[in-house]
Amino acid sequence: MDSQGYFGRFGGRFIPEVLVATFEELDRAFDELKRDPAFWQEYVDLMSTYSCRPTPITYAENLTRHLGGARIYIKREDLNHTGAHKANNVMGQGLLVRRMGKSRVIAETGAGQHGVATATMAAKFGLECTIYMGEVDVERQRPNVFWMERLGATVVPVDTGTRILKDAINEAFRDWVANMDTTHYVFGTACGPHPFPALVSYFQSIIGVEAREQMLKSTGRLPDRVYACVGGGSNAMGIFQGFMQDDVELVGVEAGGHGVETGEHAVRLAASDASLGVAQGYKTFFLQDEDGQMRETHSVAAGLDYVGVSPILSSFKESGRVRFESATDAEVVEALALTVRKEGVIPALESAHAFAGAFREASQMSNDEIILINQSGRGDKDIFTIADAFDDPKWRDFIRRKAAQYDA
Amino acid sequence: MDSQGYFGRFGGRFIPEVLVATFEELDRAFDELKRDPAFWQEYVDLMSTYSCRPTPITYAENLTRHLGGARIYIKREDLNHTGAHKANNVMGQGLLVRRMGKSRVIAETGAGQHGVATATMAAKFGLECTIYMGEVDVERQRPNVFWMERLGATVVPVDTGTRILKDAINEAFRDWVANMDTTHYVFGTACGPHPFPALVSYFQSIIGVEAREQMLKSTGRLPDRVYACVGGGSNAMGIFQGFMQDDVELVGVEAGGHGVETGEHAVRLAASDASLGVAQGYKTFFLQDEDGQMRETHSVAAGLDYVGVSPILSSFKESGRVRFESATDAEVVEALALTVRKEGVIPALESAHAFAGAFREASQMSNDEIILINQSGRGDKDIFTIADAFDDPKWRDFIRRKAAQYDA
Amino acid sequence: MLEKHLRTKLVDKDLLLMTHLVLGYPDFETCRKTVGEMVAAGVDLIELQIPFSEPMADGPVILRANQDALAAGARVEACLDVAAELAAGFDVPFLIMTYFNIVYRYGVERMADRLQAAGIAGAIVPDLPPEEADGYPEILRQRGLAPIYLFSPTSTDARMARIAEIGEGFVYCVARKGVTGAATTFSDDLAAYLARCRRATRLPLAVGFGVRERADVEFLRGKADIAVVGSETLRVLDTHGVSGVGAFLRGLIAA
Amino acid sequence: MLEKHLRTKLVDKDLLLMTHLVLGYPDFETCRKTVGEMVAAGVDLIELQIPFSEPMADGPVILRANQDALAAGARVEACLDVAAELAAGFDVPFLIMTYFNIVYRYGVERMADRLQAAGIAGAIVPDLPPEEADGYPEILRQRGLAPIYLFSPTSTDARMARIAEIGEGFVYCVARKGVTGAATTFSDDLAAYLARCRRATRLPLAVGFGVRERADVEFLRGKADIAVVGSETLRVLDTHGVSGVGAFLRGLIAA
Ligand SMILES: Cc1ncc(COP(=O)(O)O)c(C=O)c1O
Ligand SMILES: Cc1ncc(COP(=O)(O)O)c(C=O)c1O
Repeated sequence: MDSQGYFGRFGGRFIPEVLVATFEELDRAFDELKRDPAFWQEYVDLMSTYSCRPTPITYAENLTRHLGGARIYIKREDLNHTGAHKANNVMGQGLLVRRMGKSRVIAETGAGQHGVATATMAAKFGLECTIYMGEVDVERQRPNVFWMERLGATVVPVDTGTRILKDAINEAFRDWVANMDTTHYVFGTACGPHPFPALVSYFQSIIGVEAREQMLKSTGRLPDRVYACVGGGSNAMGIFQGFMQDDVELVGVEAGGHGVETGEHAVRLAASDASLGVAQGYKTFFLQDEDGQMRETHSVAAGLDYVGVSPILSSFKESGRVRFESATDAEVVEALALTVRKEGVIPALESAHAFAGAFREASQMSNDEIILINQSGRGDKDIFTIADAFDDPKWRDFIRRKAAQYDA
Repeated sequence: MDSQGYFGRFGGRFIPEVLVATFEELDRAFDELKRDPAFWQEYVDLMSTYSCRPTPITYAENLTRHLGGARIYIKREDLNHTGAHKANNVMGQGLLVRRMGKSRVIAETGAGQHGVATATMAAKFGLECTIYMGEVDVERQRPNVFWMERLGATVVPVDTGTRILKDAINEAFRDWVANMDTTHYVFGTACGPHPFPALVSYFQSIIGVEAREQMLKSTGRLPDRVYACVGGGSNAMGIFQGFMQDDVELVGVEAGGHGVETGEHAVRLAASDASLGVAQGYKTFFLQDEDGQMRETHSVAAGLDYVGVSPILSSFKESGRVRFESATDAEVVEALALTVRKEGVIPALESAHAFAGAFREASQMSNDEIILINQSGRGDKDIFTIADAFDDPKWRDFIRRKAAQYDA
Repeated sequence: MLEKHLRTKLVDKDLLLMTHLVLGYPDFETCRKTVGEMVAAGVDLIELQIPFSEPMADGPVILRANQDALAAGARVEACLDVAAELAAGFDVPFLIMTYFNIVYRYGVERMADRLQAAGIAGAIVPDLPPEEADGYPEILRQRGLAPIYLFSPTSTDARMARIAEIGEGFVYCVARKGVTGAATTFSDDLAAYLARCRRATRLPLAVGFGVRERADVEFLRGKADIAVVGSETLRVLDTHGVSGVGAFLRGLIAA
Repeated sequence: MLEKHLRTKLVDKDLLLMTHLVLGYPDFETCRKTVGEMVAAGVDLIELQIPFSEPMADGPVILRANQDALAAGARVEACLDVAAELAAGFDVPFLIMTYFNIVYRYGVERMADRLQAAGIAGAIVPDLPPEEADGYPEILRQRGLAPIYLFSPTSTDARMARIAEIGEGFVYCVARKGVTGAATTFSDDLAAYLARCRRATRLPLAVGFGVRERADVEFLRGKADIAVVGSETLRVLDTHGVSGVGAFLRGLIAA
């Protein structure tokens, strides 16, 4: 990264003048924190008493046997408090907010995971909290909205644009512009204007730091390949950072949706549908039309359904350090079903992309190779989506009866 | 405990002749396992790679300040894989099943937690799995049923009796009687015929063992009081065992339902509604009528809604070693809301009873006293129940829209 | 006393028939009539079950009868009154079958007194194994009541010997691993098991769980002393009414 | 060139008026008529926004106009055609306002050539701060186009100086921390801020964000050179149509 927040050609900070001072303040705070030798330990302590870090790695013995190739290990970010790696980022930013002395946080959320995580952090740190969430997502992810409200957050449904994650981001920036004195914007992934990609990756690196040590300890060596799903890129950045300097192949798996050829997907790096652009404050590959207008994206996983991608990952795409693949909705639901059945763990639909990508390759690998999959979150929160993906008639009946009960 | 499985006047083994041999086999397997010096470490290793033990203790700074009395710590069993302490028991019994060489497990479930945990263990250990669940609970807890089925378990709705937990237990025993050669019955709580109370408590003791060490490490001393909710009694036994020999007051909180005076509750030890009886294979306090027929019970928390209680806790009631209290549905929902809002953790409705009991007393205690609450599980799985308990109109609208969508 | 009565009967017949009903199901009046039909059909021994809310050893048919009887308001005291009335009115031995909690809540001695006064011959309590007896068999025996115990295919020889020692009247041999009312294969295995039971005790052997038709009864002839027809009687009562029970039983026994 | 034009105008008037519209909203024909009304009402300068799907610095009214224009099919090329046509047809300077991605995807040089050919006076790109300029202001300047930059209340004096250096035409002073279209208090604070802006640059000062009524315009007189009416014009267009815009603007300016 250069001093302007560029990773190769990607990144930077394309923001309205009114936000410049705020970002400079954030730069300073982040710099101080990185230089403070006590900070990382403070962060680790928080995560090990409030969440349950280190999260374990689990040997997936049954999947390994079933696929008959590489030995499969799973990094269990699903065991974090609030159920996903998002906790790492928000709690880190919570400590940052405390240092900056601000009293309010805002955040965007797509799947709702980051919103719940932020609202949780705000409750814990005693901060006011507003969450911006596309109207479409509010509808899809009501359970998360319910919890955010219980946690004391105000959830603002965003009815502009395509009413999803990117629109929530725009809206959060609008709030921030107006309230930057009191407010910190807790960005949810390794995207956005500098220093967010670096900041979020910094906190998420705890995944990779732990995973490297754990793999060495339990297998005596490093894995051959590491798989992570790629939405904005934070969980991937988190685990990849542990293996950056090693001879380990890093594989990011994007949302293939109904298939790259259908146009209904969120593949920015694994195919050539996306092009370089500048939006939401940073330069990266975006799914956009020739005019530069952002396109609609699709994924069964709300958290992967995003037009941009971490500029850091874009730079790794270009340098070849990370290989990018995609998995379709159908492959993902199948991988999810297999994982649940074989190992008794329920990956989030997002995380299931990493599993799908890994399963495709594991059987072609040899028995003494090792792969590590980042299970970024747990799927039990996605019950409404997953039950629909499985097209479960008993679930539909249950919902109908429940509705009838409310109407009575 | 004597050799017949009695704790004072409570416990024993009241089973049909056909099960005697099976229980004797179980006695032997459990004895061997307790005597095997390697076993506990095998168990701890499994729990620390598959779940994330040790689960942390969290200092509840905001609640402490808000209540203005004792310092409050929370033991975070909610961070277990599958979201509750139930995982400890099932994974332990999984290891036992492997030792016994059986290929199938069955279990009863009320809230669904133990069913999900057992189905998870069965998936992980490659065992066939049947879960018995009262029809009423199947209806209330559909999300859990959905997951059990995804995990490969067969869920059998029990339409006999009052169609809740106790009926599921009877049905599971009926299955076991017919299939004991191949099948182990994974009992879910510290109840049932000997050796189940001891067996389940043995695995759950990991909670207390950890908690004692953690409290010493982080506060330099032991807590003054430890609170746990009491359904069957397994999470309470789990944490209490860590402090049995210490000068620590142990408090079990039962489900007060609509109030002890209404008769609609599940208070077996904290009030005099229950009486000594023998059912479901053991002797303890049961909520029963004069004839000895079991009564209907009520609690907002499906997992506390049980007619019997651990014979070990009954003996502690009688010896005075544990104090028993109850909390009503209304108090529990309030305690839950406060905990979510102040600390960003979401206790299960069951666990919220322990919080309610503790909150009542914390403010009367002094600043240098310490209390420890066992958060036996997380509440986000209870969304259908909790949303109803909060009477959330937006949730109802969401369910109605969802139903309309399915009807379209 | 019960054993003696049975031995006497077994002089004339090589296989006796025991039937079962749940007191208060569907109501007491039907119970009375059903018992009348049973006796008229030639049944030798009748088991009267006092319903319990948690009948863990019973299968679906009897389980539901327990529930329905309770739902219809069958209190323990009323069941005992009816049992007494039946014992007075019909000339066959009656046994009380129930779960231990019913006895325990009533008081073991008080219950034994009551059964004695009612002219009941003995009691079967399937969830009270010998280990938990705690004076129960003695209390019954002191009052001339037979504490009936069970053998199961999984009982070891040593255990059977022990059970034989404290039991009286007869031994109830569970025909297979499973609850009441499901199908049993009347096979060589069963024959071997019954032979083992025979070696373990000098008490008459009753065989229950799954006896449904004439052939089952025939199979038992020579291998056991009493055939128990439980769930099937209830099924017939449900589908064909009281008179159906008489016809069904006559069909089972007719030479 | 733009600056010179404005200086000339400022000889006669002490406060100029700049209005804003979103190209293609609600359609190009309405845009043409609206510009006609604006010019007739005496507007001095018109900002034409090429719609973008992610207008992060715009408030709800302009945001929605962006979306609606895109939904109605407003392509970039068509917007530029219409801009050229308006610049040829009306005797006021036109500025293009848009987000950087539109320029970036079009190609910065290609866009600058196109604007020059279209007779546009300058461009405002609110999400392109000086740090990310990467040759952009020079490319514009080379073609006689004014790269307009912004000051905000949070800009330090040093930063203002730097911005003043690369900007041309005028400086757009954001009146408060917030997006377009919300209320601003025209207070002493604002006056002090504008005085600071004045010290930082010799370019004319435009003040935008929140100018809604006659009093706002009067407040700015003497403190700034150009009053910008953005969202409010759009609001009037939505509620009172094209002719309403004329009336509204005349009301604002009338001496
Ligand atoms: C569980 C989970 N995994 C992955 C993602 C994708 O985000 P990222 O690529 O930043 O990890 C999300 C986003 O919501 C998520 O909830
Ligand atoms: C989260 C949770 N806590 C507590 C209980 C009550 O059980 P026990 O008393 O055995 O801990 C349950 C039972 O389902 C549960 O799910």
